[in-house]
Amino acid sequence: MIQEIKLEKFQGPLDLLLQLIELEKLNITEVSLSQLTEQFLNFLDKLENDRSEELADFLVIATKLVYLKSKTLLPYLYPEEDEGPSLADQLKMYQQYILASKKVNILWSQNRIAYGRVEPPVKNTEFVLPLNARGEDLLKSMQKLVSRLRPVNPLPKITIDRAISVKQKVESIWNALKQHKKMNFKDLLSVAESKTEIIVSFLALLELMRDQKAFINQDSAFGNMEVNLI
Amino acid sequence: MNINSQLETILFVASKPLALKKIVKVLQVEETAVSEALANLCFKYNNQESGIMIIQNNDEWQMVANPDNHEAAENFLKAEVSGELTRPQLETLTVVSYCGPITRPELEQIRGVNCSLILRNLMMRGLVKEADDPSGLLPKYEVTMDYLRHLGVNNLNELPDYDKLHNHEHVSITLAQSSEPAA
Amino acid sequence: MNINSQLETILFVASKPLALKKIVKVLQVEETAVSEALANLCFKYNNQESGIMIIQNNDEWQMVANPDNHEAAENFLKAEVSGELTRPQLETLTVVSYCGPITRPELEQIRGVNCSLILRNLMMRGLVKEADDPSGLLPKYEVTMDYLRHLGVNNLNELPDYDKLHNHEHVSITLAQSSEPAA
Repeated sequence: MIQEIKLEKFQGPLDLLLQLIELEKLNITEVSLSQLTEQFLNFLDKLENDRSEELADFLVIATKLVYLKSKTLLPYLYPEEDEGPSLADQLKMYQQYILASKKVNILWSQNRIAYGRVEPPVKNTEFVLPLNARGEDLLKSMQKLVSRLRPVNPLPKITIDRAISVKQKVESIWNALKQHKKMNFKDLLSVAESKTEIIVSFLALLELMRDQKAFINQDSAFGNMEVNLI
Repeated sequence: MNINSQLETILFVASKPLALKKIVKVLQVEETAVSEALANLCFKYNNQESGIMIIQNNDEWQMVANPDNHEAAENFLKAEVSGELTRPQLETLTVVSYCGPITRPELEQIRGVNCSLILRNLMMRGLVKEADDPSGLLPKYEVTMDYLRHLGVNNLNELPDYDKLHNHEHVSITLAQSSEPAA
Repeated sequence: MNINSQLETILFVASKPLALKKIVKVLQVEETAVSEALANLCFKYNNQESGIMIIQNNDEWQMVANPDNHEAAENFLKAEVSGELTRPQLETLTVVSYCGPITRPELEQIRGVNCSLILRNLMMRGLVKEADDPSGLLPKYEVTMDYLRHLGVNNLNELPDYDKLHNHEHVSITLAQSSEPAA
């Protein structure tokens, strides 16, 4: 990385990707995106500390990157097929709205406001009770409002509290591998308590492969993945 | 600068009679130029097909609705202040009833939407008014006595389930969240 | 009865955005006749020399002053201040401007981030509102007339590159994707 991107300088995963692309002076293609996978994953750990509420959004894009990365690493496993808009397409589109938002901001900041007029109000000569504003209408409306305002279960927080960082997962898989030399990927996942943790485990495994600490055998598509210590 | 256009704009937004001198001062042009522009504007608007008219009273000028359409205009304005409440209006009135006196930011925090137009309408209808509260920096809103009387109650706490709903915990939690940083 | 003239009067006295349906109800004529009259009125007013403009936000209409004359207008009205927009606000407003009415999942699909807080924030600021769309299961969001007035555009389609970004080749596919069950 030539320069460091600061955590507070990007808004979401797509913004981060765009900035990484610009830093590395790359075009938005699947291949260049896959090259950014590791840099992107590095931010996941930082996010976990400071912006944990956004982690889910970043994980969605992280899985797409990991998919791209694995596709470029092992192209023979991915037959050509139409998969709909790619991450590169999504990012290009996002970039266009960012450009447009800068033009919108110019319009907004001009303070070139189209004013409306204010017609002097017509007062009723006597009070008219609206037909639908009786006591029971108020009660129903208030009950509806109160139930709408019911606080959402703080579910996301709990999930994130339990989530394990990629780094931690790398360590735990690495330790387990050192002990057993060979493991079934399914067994590694058996301790996972959430989807997030499954994703994190997969990312961790990719990291171990990247660092040439592990390799994987799989005898058939969707077959067992055997993780081996190198 | 286009005098005709600017004149049209200020007569439109002023919503009241404007003295020629005042127009001259605002537009910062010669009086003759303003008079000419006023004549142009009268020529443009003052015909039977127009929905807007320019009227002159001595040296005062005003943009008004075409009197031929006064029935349509009145029907519209009356419906605004006497018809059924829209769902957002009813909800706003409800919050003011059960949680008032209440400031606009508090009201908006509870409803999650901007309420300025709705409050204006409810005040025009005589359902809501600004509370007499000299201490507060922000105006607080409450329902009017007229409204309460028409509901057949003497006091807010006679509203159905008032005690339960007045300080409902969901409402206070929502209000407490107002200081959260903007996303 | 002259529909053009009556429509002009109603928009003049309304002092706020009017939904097409509401106009139809007030004028008691066919919707097609109102649409035609609205088009006539836009043709009459919407040129640079006019001091008054007709602006449209999806199915809402409002008569406003020409934004080029905002300084003259501010002699008679309290100047509205646009205030700065944060980047997330700006980004969200842009997507809602070009793609609205839009559901939250669709918006999130484009921005790649959760948008519930920012939408609430923009609704309380009166820049975004829920679109009146009883058919949809999910609420759809659109920008408000106040937002259009502050940009000084008569219609969202006057925004730069509107056609390209409104009908973006990937938007429809991306949006179709977002409605699939979560992977």
